[in-house]
Amino acid sequence: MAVRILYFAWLREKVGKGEEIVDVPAQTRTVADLVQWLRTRGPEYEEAFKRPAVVRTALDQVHVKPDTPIGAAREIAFFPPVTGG
Amino acid sequence: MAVRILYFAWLREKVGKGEEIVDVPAQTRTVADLVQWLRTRGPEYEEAFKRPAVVRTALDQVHVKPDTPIGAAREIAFFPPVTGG
Amino acid sequence: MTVRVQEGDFDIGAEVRRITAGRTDIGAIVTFTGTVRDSNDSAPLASMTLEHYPGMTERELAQVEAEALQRWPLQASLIVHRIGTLKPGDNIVLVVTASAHRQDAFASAEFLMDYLKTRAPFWKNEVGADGAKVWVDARETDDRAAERWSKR
Amino acid sequence: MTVRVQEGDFDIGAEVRRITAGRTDIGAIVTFTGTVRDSNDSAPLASMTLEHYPGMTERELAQVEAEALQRWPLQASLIVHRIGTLKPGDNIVLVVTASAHRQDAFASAEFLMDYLKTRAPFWKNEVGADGAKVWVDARETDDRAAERWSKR
Repeated sequence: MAVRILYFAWLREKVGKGEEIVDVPAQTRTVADLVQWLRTRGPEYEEAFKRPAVVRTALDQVHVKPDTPIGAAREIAFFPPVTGG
Repeated sequence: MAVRILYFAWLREKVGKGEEIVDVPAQTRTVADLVQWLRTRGPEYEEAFKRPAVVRTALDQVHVKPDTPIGAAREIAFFPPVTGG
Repeated sequence: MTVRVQEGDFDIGAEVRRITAGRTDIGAIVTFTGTVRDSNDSAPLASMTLEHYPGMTERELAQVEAEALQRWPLQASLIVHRIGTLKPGDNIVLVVTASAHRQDAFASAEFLMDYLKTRAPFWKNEVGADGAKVWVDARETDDRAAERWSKR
Repeated sequence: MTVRVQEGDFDIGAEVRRITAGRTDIGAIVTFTGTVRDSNDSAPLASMTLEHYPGMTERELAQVEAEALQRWPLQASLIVHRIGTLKPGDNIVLVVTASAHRQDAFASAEFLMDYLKTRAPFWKNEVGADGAKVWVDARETDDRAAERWSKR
């Protein structure tokens, strides 16, 4: 399944890119599963996701929890807790 | 004792003047005493002060209660509850 | 800390710039603007005239501002209140508070308005669309709003 | 109801006039402006850069505004958030709410800010006076501030 993955703030810096198209393995069911799988893709991913508790996720631009199924999401974004305003 | 008395809003309209200099009898001790004495000065005063509970008072521009002694106040103002803002 | 009573209108943006100019220690600015509504609970409104007690007004507003400064760390504050005849849509009052953090700016602006509404000697005389003049009655909700600050 | 994300500055007075023009049913207008402070809890600040998630930002802000409209009777509201590089003293964010009564205008402006701070996808990257770049950490107090609205 080809999914667009976006990274923001220090996640973008650690991964080394702002977005990429990724073929996600079929057995990747939840957001947490996806994070575990991304961590296997290289040391920059392992570094970016080593503390999953501080990483937030949006599926198709909507905030979700780690146990949310990614389903047919076309755009998945990872970022730190927001600090605007 | 010569005191400057001010009237605002509907108290001014009922009394028919915005201010006057009044010789207050020596036995007039508190604000409530003064109101009672003013009511004897004519029907317009009786009308203005017939419901003392809705009249507010300031002694020398400071909010006070009916039982406050008027003391050596030089300026005493009567007005309805404030409605600015 | 500034308090003004004036007949003319005010510009919110210009007033904020004036009291925050050159400051870089401010993180949060709250403004409250009270405006004339075209009708109150009862009848349509043509205009209103604001009467006040010169001298006492400035004194009360300055005291209310000083009380706010004792409760919250404010970098700047401003109260402007108009007098004279105003029409629906016109500005009546402006309160501005500036602080490092937004909670302090919000709370102090609410405090200033609640106290202004119950202590500053202003009176509104409304002229209805039918020409009838009515002195606005004080609202009990304003008294209750002001009272909550004394419980802290 | 308007939501904007922009690089340029905003003028509080002009924004208020724009959303209240011709309205005579408004009695209370509250604005909140967030500005860049010259230092946070730690070091002096040279500048900060605001990054955001285009698309999701507008979507979240519009949803937060819609939630405010369900809770309070608002005649108008506005959220403007700047992005890009800002210096101490610069404006970051503007929230405006307009209602018949001041309690609703105050509460809804606080609500919008609390939710914006915890849900809108913006991130601040601070550059210290020494040139060091730091991503600002989320504040627990912001989470608690947002949580209080869900208890109602």
